[in-house]
Amino acid sequence: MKNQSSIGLARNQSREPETEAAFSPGLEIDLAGIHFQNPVLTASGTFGYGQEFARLIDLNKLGGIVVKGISAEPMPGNPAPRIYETEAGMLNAIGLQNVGARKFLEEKLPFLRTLKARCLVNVFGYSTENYVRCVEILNEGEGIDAYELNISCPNTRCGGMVYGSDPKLTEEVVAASKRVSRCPLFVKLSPNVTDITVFARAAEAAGADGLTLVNTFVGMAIDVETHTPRISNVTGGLSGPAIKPVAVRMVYQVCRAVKIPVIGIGGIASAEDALEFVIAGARAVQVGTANFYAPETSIRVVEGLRAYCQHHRTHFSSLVGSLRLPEDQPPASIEY
Amino acid sequence: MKNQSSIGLARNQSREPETEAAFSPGLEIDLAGIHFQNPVLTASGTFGYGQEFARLIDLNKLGGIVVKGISAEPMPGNPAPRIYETEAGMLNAIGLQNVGARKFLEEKLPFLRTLKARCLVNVFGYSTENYVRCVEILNEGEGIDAYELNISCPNTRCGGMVYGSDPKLTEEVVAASKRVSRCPLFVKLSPNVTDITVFARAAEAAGADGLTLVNTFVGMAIDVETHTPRISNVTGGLSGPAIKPVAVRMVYQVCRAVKIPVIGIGGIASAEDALEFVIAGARAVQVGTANFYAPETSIRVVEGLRAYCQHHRTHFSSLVGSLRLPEDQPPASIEY
Amino acid sequence: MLDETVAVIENRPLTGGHFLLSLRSPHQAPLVRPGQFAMLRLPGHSDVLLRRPMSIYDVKLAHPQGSGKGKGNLPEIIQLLYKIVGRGTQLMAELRPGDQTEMLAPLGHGFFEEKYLEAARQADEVLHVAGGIGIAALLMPAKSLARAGIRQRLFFGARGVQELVGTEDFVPFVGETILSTEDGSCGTPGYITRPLEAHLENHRHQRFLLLACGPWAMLEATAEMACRHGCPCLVSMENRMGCGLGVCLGCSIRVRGEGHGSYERVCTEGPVFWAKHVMWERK
Amino acid sequence: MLDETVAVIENRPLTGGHFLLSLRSPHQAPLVRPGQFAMLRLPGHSDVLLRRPMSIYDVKLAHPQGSGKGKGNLPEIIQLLYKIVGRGTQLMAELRPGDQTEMLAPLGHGFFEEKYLEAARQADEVLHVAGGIGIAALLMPAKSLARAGIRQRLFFGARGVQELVGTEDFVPFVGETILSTEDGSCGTPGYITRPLEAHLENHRHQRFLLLACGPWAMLEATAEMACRHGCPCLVSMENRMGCGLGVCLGCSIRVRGEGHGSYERVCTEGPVFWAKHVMWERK
Ligand SMILES: Cc1cc2nc3c(=O)[nH]c(=O)nc-3n(C[C@H](O)[C@H](O)[C@H](O)COP(=O)(O)OP(=O)(O)OC[C@H]3O[C@@H](n4cnc5c(N)ncnc54)[C@H](O)[C@@H]3O)c2cc1C
Ligand SMILES: Cc1cc2nc3c(=O)[nH]c(=O)nc-3n(C[C@H](O)[C@H](O)[C@H](O)COP(=O)(O)OP(=O)(O)OC[C@H]3O[C@@H](n4cnc5c(N)ncnc54)[C@H](O)[C@@H]3O)c2cc1C
Ligand SMILES: Cc1cc2nc3c(=O)[nH]c(=O)nc-3n(C[C@H](O)[C@H](O)[C@H](O)COP(=O)(O)O)c2cc1C
Ligand SMILES: Cc1cc2nc3c(=O)[nH]c(=O)nc-3n(C[C@H](O)[C@H](O)[C@H](O)COP(=O)(O)O)c2cc1C
Ligand code: FES
Ligand code: FES
Repeated sequence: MKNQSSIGLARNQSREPETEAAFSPGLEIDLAGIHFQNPVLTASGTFGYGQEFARLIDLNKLGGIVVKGISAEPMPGNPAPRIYETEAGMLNAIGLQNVGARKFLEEKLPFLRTLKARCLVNVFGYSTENYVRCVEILNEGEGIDAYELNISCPNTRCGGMVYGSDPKLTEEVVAASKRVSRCPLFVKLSPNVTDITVFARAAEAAGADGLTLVNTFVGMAIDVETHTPRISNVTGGLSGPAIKPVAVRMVYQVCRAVKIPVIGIGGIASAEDALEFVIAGARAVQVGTANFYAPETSIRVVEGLRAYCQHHRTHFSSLVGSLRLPEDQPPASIEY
Repeated sequence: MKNQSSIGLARNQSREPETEAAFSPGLEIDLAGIHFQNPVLTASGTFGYGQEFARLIDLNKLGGIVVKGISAEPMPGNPAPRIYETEAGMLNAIGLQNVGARKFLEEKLPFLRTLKARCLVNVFGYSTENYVRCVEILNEGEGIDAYELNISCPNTRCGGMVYGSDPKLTEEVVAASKRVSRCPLFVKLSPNVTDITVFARAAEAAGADGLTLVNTFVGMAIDVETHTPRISNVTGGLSGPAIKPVAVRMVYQVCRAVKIPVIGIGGIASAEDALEFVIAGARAVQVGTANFYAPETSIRVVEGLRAYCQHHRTHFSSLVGSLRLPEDQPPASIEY
Repeated sequence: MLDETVAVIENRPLTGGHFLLSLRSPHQAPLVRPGQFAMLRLPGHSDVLLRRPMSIYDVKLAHPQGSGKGKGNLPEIIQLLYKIVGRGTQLMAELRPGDQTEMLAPLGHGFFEEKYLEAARQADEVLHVAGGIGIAALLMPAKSLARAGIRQRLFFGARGVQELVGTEDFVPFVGETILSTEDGSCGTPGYITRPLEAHLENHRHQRFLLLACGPWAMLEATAEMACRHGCPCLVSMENRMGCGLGVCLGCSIRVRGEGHGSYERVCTEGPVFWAKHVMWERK
Repeated sequence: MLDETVAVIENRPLTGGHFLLSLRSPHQAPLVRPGQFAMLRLPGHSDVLLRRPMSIYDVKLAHPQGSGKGKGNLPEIIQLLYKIVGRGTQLMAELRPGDQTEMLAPLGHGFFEEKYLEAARQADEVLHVAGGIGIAALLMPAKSLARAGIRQRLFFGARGVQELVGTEDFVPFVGETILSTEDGSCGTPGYITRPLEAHLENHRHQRFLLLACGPWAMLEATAEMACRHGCPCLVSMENRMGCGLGVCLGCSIRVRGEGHGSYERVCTEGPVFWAKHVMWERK
């Protein structure tokens, strides 16, 4: 992909390694009171329960792992086909298949607990009570560092209302979950809204300790020979490099609207991609779809961030939100 | 691009040409009382005023040409850089540079009038009065077949309100423009909204004769070496193959929500892409960004649609909205 | 399972848009068991973002036996037999010797978990049933069953004679090969399930194990037939795959389980399943 | 201007990541005028969606003069001189003889509209000022001015000696070549504007026409200097381009005009502008 040929990152290699190694890039960060050894996490639904990647990469080099969305009860998921490749992206409608909160605690958490990477559990439910119920079960586990509330999920079963696209519901579910939560709470926002800052502020007001954005964009693809949708659920979530520009824009907007930390996500496949989110204001990033086709991506991003900071003799923290605007430019005016 | 290797379209070539030529694909369509020789138009802002392509393709083979957005007064546009390439897409913030309605009538329309392709004029303004004023000037011209109201434009100068993201304003500007318009009025919707059907219905209620969707997605890209936005306007509109899945989904939703005809647009680069929009419910399509890198695209789409109809012995009209849903599937439930 | 950058040794065109791709992969090749698959990446193409799943057709020594140069006779080459059907396989066809590509392999359980082997040992004859490019999943099983001295027969159907690729590779391992083509250009005209049915009918006294790979409809028909004749049947399933690693859950298919049934991942619990375990009704 | 599928004849690597690409394009080559450019497409790569603008370095006969095989001596080959700076140029570097690519050419006005030629005829000497790969825009103008008997001198600056490509091609056409490098590896150390300034200072009595192509900062400095010395100056501008056809309005730059100034398209009104016409303050 184009970003791998980053001039800045490449130029780095011609410098003296000694001088650069001496400089501390300060990749260690604290978010919502949690300490991460670096700001690179793997995204929910794209990294399983971590163990699946143990044979491919050194999990102890990651900042954190966000596990697949967990619900109070196990869920079977949608019929096949569930995924479809699009230009520079993919659609998915997995249907929230997961082992359920109890089984997660028993079978998956013990392994995750042994890692240096922080463990964040992505949580979803069909109703506010359902979210609360899931958090309550998970509270019993040892070794969960934070929850990430996925409020960009099913709409049909809650009478067409989507938590992530109604600020009132957002506030309600975040407040209720926060009340019972034993650990810091991140809220993962949907990008399928007119003004994402409204939802960011609603989550902040309700007590969220941080925000993750973005989740996938609702899309669809059609097989023109059979006249059927490419995935059984008709619509699915678009992820991958295709969505990065919109995700960066939303992170930029939200970082100006709230005080709590923001984790940026959407199409990250290289350190340069990650830096776009950081310069836009994200304090950490998540790697999603890239884990599928290039499992070493998250490690490459960690190393690339380190090399960038060393090369530029910058502390990571001073990169956050370091976007320089053209002088007479109103921030984020939108014209075509 | 992947869609060029369409199996269905390729298979066609091995059939007897005679039998297929005998079948009429019925590409001629009527939309809002206007007759088009085929359902393929070129999109506003991507085809100049038509004449620029005269040396490259046969303009008389097009269904229609939508000219670059015209305002009552000429506009200079934004400082450079105005465009940036992203993965399978591009960002643009041209800043609505145009020659103004009067000069368009004098200098550009006379050529367009000589073509078999229908001439649609994309209109924008900074206020309802401004839209109305532009339509009034254009009304004086001979040879305009329809207007396409671009309501996905500037927000800053109207106090942060975007016509395309406030259903009340949508209704107001459409109703006012329709009142003065001498010819059918299409309304071009913004995809940067939570529920596009709300805006589709608002436009329909206000008297729109048809809808065009989608316009570009607001995105942004950052140069990580200079920490500056890649385009001077900070944010820009994302177009190209990357957005196609989201555009198809929106066309699908809107076609179920309104009775007026819908023109589908977003990332179309082949006949197969166009067919996705048609099967989702679009009665016609527009080719945008592809005109830049492959100027013959629109002609290829016309020919590909014809070949598809002949191969399948289908009338074009029976393809419109022909999506077959999985049996027990609620339409457009959205799950990840 | 390893993720490696592997080099193309040969990419031989066969008939009907099929190719045999040989990749040098000394670390992965020795790990391969019959029925496993690989995920191949075509880097630098963000319009072919995801890796493509391909059965491992065969593994080979770098130097033919007897040349004495093999590293303790461990295989070093992985072969994939594939057919151009879309953009990814088109790009595969453009690979030239010396090009590099990324491969995740070997993946999945394959045919020869202990429980499957047990069923093979109890059978009088193993019947391979291949539809089209499904043939690619069956050569390694045929080889290893032959090594175990088990009698085998190959039923192989395709659209036309151009698609009947690889048959000669099976000759040393299977007693008989029965071919069919839909266009009648070779063997029995029609689907391969007809000669298969005839064979099962004519040998009611024998115990068969069926190993099938091919299009869904063929697998469904084979599964149904196996059930009717009381034969155990293993199917190698295909489905779109996002990762091949068991994490995206994109490849899940419906299997029999409690309640409304449950899902299992083709890449991890499969690609080989007992035919009876699969819910064949497509929803 | 035509959109054609053209075949790669040669893609010769030069120093410093530069390449000289020769394309067979018998329809386009005869149309090219000095200073025009082409838009090159790398089809099949949706992550390099847009075409890349490249100056036309030279046009050549298919068969060198005297071989007697040329079609009435019309050029058939278009040459592009380029430098790898990102993904698109990287892909260009991977083109091999026989590969095909799509090219839109020739585009833009070039250096030799009548009004520009007039200025050249009135000058005692034309000074070419090239910064880095900007050199690519100047060979054809140098050739045609030489043919018109106009005295010329080349000022060519780059980062290092590796980037000073193509100088030998100018030898037959320019009286003298002055080189400079930022790292001092060849010629005067520092920017090329220093020896240029010295030349202007030392020849105050002469009338010059400047033709400049290179990075924005160099063009700005050259324009300012030309203005100070009262010399007419033509600059060949670069900007990101979406279409090269004048329709996307993506390449517009600020030029002097009524009111707050106005914009003109590099691809259509340019790429060559009078330096005085350009608004150099970057906003
Ligand atoms: C476990 C497994 C083993 C396989 N082994 C082989 C093999 O040995 N040789 C071989 O030629 N093919 C094999 N396939 C199928 C192969 O993966 C697809 O043909 C390939 O991914 C298509 O890629 P494409 O980009 O060329 O096609 P695309 O442009 O992606 O699609 C073309 C058509 O193929 C269908 N398709 C795409 N991906 C898959 C998939 N994963 N499974 C089924 N259909 C698909 C699409 O729906 C579409 O109709 C195997 C698949 C699986 C799951
Ligand atoms: C009229 C014109 C003539 C040109 N002639 C030549 C030539 O003869 N030889 C040559 O090597 N280059 C020439 N260029 C520049 C060339 O077009 C860019 O280097 C090329 O498009 C970069 O593509 P890429 O994919 O390799 O880089 P990208 O990955 O797209 O970008 C790499 C870097 O180059 C910058 N860049 C990208 N496109 C352009 C552009 N169009 N203009 C300026 N900077 C750009 C980007 O901002 C980025 O910093 C010319 C440009 C113009 C406008
Ligand atoms: C197959 C798949 C499954 C996903 N499952 C979840 C999930 O369970 N919970 C969640 O919050 N996000 C889920 N996501 C969204 C990702 O975490 C991420 O927000 C999104 O894919 C955008 O990032 P990317 O472009 O880097 O993939 C899923 C994404 C994919 C592709
Ligand atoms: C450079 C550029 C300029 C555009 N200008 C306009 C415009 O003036 N008015 C308008 O309604 N849409 C404009 N658009 C949007 C397109 O008409 C189209 O809606 C959008 O690009 C999505 O289609 P595509 O992906 O096929 O390009 C412009 C798009 C681009 C890329
Ligand atoms: S392919 Fe991802 S879980 Fe099987
Ligand atoms: S590049 Fe599109 S107008 Fe100049």
